[in-house]
Amino acid sequence: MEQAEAKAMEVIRQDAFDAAAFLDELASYPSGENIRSCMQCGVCTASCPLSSKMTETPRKIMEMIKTGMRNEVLASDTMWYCASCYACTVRCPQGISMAEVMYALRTIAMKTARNLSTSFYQSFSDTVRRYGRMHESDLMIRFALRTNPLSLLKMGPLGVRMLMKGKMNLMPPSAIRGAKEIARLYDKVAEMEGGA
Amino acid sequence: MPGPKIGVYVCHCGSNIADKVDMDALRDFAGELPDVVVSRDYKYMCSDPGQDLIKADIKEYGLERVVVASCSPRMHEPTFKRACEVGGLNPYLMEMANIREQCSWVTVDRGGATRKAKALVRSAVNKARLLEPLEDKSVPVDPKTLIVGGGIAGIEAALKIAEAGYKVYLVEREPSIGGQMAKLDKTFPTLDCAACILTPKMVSAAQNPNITLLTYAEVEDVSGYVGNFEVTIRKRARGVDEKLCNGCGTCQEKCPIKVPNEFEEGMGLRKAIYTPFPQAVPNKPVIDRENCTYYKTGKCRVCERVCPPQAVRFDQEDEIIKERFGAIIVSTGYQPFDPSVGKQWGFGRYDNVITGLQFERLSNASGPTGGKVLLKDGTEPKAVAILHCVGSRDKNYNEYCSRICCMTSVKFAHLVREKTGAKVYDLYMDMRTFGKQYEEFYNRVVAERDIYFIRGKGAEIMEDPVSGGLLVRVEDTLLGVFREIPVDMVVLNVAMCPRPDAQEVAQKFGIQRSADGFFLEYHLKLEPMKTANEGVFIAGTCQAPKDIPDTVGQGAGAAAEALKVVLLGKVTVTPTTAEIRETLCSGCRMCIPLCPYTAISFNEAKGVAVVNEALCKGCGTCAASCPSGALRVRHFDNRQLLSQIEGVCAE
Amino acid sequence: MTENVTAKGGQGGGPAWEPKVVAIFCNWCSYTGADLAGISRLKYPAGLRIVRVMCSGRVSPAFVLKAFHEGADGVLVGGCHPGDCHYLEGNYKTLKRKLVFERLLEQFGIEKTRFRLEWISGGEGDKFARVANELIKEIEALGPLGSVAERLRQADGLSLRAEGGAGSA
Amino acid sequence: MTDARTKGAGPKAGLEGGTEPEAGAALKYSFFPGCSLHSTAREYHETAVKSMAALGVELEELEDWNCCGATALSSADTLLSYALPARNLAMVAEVGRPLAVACNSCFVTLNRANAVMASDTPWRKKVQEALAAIGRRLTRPVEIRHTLHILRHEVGLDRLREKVTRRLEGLKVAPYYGCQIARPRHQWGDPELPVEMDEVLAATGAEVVRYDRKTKCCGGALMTTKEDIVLSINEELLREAKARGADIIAVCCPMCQMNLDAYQGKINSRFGTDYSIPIVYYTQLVGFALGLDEAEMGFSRGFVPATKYLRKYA
Repeated sequence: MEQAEAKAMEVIRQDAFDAAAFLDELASYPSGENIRSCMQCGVCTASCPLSSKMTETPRKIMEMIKTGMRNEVLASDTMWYCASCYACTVRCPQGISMAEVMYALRTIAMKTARNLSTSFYQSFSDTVRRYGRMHESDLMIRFALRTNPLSLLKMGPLGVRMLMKGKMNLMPPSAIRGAKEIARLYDKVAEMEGGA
Repeated sequence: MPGPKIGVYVCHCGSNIADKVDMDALRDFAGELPDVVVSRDYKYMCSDPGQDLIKADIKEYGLERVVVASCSPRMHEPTFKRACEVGGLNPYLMEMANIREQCSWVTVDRGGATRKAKALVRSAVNKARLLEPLEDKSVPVDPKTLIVGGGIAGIEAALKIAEAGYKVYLVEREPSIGGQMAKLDKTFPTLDCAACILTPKMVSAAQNPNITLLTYAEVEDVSGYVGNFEVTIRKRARGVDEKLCNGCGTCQEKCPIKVPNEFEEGMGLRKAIYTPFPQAVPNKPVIDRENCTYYKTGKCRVCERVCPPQAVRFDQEDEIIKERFGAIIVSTGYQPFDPSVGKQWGFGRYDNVITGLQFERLSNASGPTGGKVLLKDGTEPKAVAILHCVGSRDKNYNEYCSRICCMTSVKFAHLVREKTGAKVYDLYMDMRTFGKQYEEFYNRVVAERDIYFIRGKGAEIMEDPVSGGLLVRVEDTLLGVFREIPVDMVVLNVAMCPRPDAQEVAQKFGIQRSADGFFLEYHLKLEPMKTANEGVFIAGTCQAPKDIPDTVGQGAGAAAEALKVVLLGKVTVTPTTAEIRETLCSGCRMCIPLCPYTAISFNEAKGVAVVNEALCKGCGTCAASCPSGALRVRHFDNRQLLSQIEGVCAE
Repeated sequence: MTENVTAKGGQGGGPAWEPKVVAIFCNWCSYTGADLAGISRLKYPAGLRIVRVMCSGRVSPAFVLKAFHEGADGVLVGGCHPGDCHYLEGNYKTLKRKLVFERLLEQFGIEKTRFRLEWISGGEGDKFARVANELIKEIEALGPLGSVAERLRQADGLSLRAEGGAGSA
Repeated sequence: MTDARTKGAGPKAGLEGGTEPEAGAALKYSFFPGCSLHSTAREYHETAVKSMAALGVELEELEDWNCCGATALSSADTLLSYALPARNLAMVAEVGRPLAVACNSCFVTLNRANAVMASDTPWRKKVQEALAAIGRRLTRPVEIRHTLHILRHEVGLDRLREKVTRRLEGLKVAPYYGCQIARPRHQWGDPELPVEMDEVLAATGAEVVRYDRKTKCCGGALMTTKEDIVLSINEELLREAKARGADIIAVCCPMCQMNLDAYQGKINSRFGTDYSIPIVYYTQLVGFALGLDEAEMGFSRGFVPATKYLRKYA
């Protein structure tokens, strides 16, 4: 009974506000500098084709950022729903690039989180590192191995049809000539980020 | 050779300066400068005790120069000049150092601000040392005032000046005075109809013998200065003899041509010969030559035939009026934001997405639907969405708040409920009901049935392709819920914007524009009607978005400003003009074509240039190019300015 | 991964050398714009100091040379926008003179970028602050004027002395 | 009536490889097809190159290009998401011709990196440092054009109309742009309701139906991770096209084509609908209208074949 009450309304004490650190962290990403100017109009939410599925709307995420709720923000599913369609960005009356903020949140979350989306993006990145280009079959296999290998079977029928339409190559792809360059680029970036 | 005795007065301006600049150090620094015999600091130099310090020191120390280090001279130069004069010192022997606007307010660190303040004080002391006494001159003023723009601001200003017994020319571009207010239906917060309160003022303006009403007219050119502006006005040909026309309206009835009526925001029709609305002042029609059949084909002339007093004049020509005015009031109003630039609102694409002004016309009893709020197909709406902040509070369009939209929206919500059975969805970001009785009005409307206030900015309006209805998308931000609201009418409360020709008008009248494009006042808070051009005042929405009460207030205020000029009967002319030191003049004549006022001529007998000081305005362009240094601008001469440059550079 | 973004305005210690810029502004537009920057509490380095003239047309080459002569690292002349001049066309005269200024500076080996002419209206406080910060940043990159000033001092062919200017100095 | 904000976007001055072609002269671009055009969207690749060639525009494939990184890299690693496309841009700068891109996703990603090269953020220097490690150099942004914009603005409608031999009279097409050709703001095109494809298709004689959802997102790669909602937003796209009476939907992005076409069956079974709307690239229609071989236009490649609507014009 007491517990239920405590859950119903969580009082956030004023001294729990520590937004500056999180805002500074985001400010180190592109377009993360002007988050403070968000005026909570909700245009981002109402312009978003996927916001109806999010547990927190994009606008609410902005308010959570502004009040320093880092853990809650990174645990939310909002950013994984962003399709990068930039509808929010071109309409934001304060000129905030919400799409870039979502990228920043994903990038921060990628370091610790593990879900369907992080697996997909990591698989994509790995494929590009290996071949210099993206190959659907390689990507899908990597993705399935990271998540649920059985899902490959589910994808089967579509894959077969894609093959028949000449829209997919089954053969292991050959890497681009500059594949070594790409790998070195990955290493260099990792080095620059690790060294910072 | 000892220099003149100088007193330096350093102002704290409360904490405005003292917080950033070390007052003790600055005072002591000033005291060490050559020729400075006394230096003091004080909390508020502009206060009476502050000024008294200066006056007392002039006597006690026999001060010959005064330097005040405080705010911008644009703020208090007159104050301290007067203090010196009262204290017995020629006011032109006072110099200011701007250590607030250009030092304490713009510098991050105290050390830098103090260093800069010292440099500015040294610079001012350097100049003060070289100043000379000058005497103001005055010239007579033409007692007429020109008012440009016949909306409620211009009408109000014209009436106030005329009622004080002074002559006014009221120039209006449209065929009738009345401006945007004439289009409105009910006005917040009292809901009295706009026409009921505006028409009497329009009629008074037309009937007052002190007011010369020039409608369908535009100012073409302005020259001269405060007290004596030379103005050229083009009164466009109406095609109707105003003296003969009795306003019977027969011509409009019989004219066969129909075109969209601008006054009805494109929703109704008018004829090619027309008055824009029934209460127009003057109630005399104009012929729209672009659409009139006679001007296109040379045939028709129906209006001419049916006119009982035979007032139609197809061959009438534009009339050019040249007049002299002592003061000018610019009250040219605003332009509603065009929402078709943002495709997300669907304006221009969906029939029943309309602007606030279009709603006013629908709701107005003399409008195209006779006061009924109807959809394009003539049926009554069942649900209406009202959007705030369309084109305002949005950095993609205009960053500023347009001030009137919250109240207008609340009013619309009420009018929709009064006139239809429709549900109303009012989508707001913040409800700004700042004026007298505004919050009370809002509270009354909030209590009405079936009006839903939703906190969120309307993001887009889509058509349901299957039902054809409109969908408004908004986040109900208080709940964190994405709403898609089906409606059949959307009212966009669009921003008030500067008029598209604001730049041209600003240049014509020598006024400036602020970053938002509106005309720039001399001081945002304290001189809202004055401009940088003395004798030219601004009033109403050409200065910034505002509601009717504030617009009327500014109209009256601008009238007071103009009366101040014409009542005095004379204006002080600055003595800081150029002079020629004949012994130095080589007679090269380089200065003569440089003068924009043709104030310099050549004395053939003496072989030297001559300055006509009545024409000279003291810009100094001539002095800057005089190779022999013969041309000298009083109060801004080479030695004074060079010594100032020395002052700001030294450490 | 955190970015070290240097704070604008150079808080704290600051560089040992602070560029000095003499700004000569017309009373009606640029000076008012500079006041507006203050009213809006915009920030720019303290090395920029403004001298007021009635019109940018008043600015003669001697003023610009004088500023460099006195140790300025840069000069900024501000006037009304074309068409907005309080004195009808003074700023056009300034614009014409710009070439003269530049050629003159060239003769003394002073980089062109140390001199700037800007149109700043009374409503453009933000523009003024931007220009001020930009110019100072550029001059910081160029470094102190130094030896050129020395050369200018020696080339005292032009009468740059303000007689009785700084008294004993 | 154009939006003031879009004016002057994408500064021309100072761009590398930015030579303004003379009207009527042959146009030549470096071409970045992107990974999709080599697999799922082969018909887009082929028809883009062929139809542009027929209009005097040569698209020369950038040698040894690499994946632009798409949204995946932007989500995984910021610096890499700039550095990967920047390698391509550096190679474009070496060739010295402006870059043509057909895929919306590549278009936005390459532009995003390009914008960094035009900015004075710390990212620019970092990208340059990363490129230096692989012996590449990029100092300034390069000029990037979407093939649709090249067709509309550089080839022009007059030239297109002139060259059309099969007028697609009576073919009702819904023009679907997707999101990333329009947003964020690029040099051309309204971010909400662009008209370039409408105009191009109208020039082929087709009847372009009104399509208000023309820049609504198809969900892109989220089909892999968020299938439920992505299916439903694609259903909405099909619903409007059908309501407006469109025979087919024309697209300019491989992701849009894939989601609307390959998943149309799944949408039908999920929502109980019976959509059968072919999804074709605008270049297929343009090439066909220009008289190119029908077989080469790949109308049968879609899961919902377009052949039956086009056979009659052959």
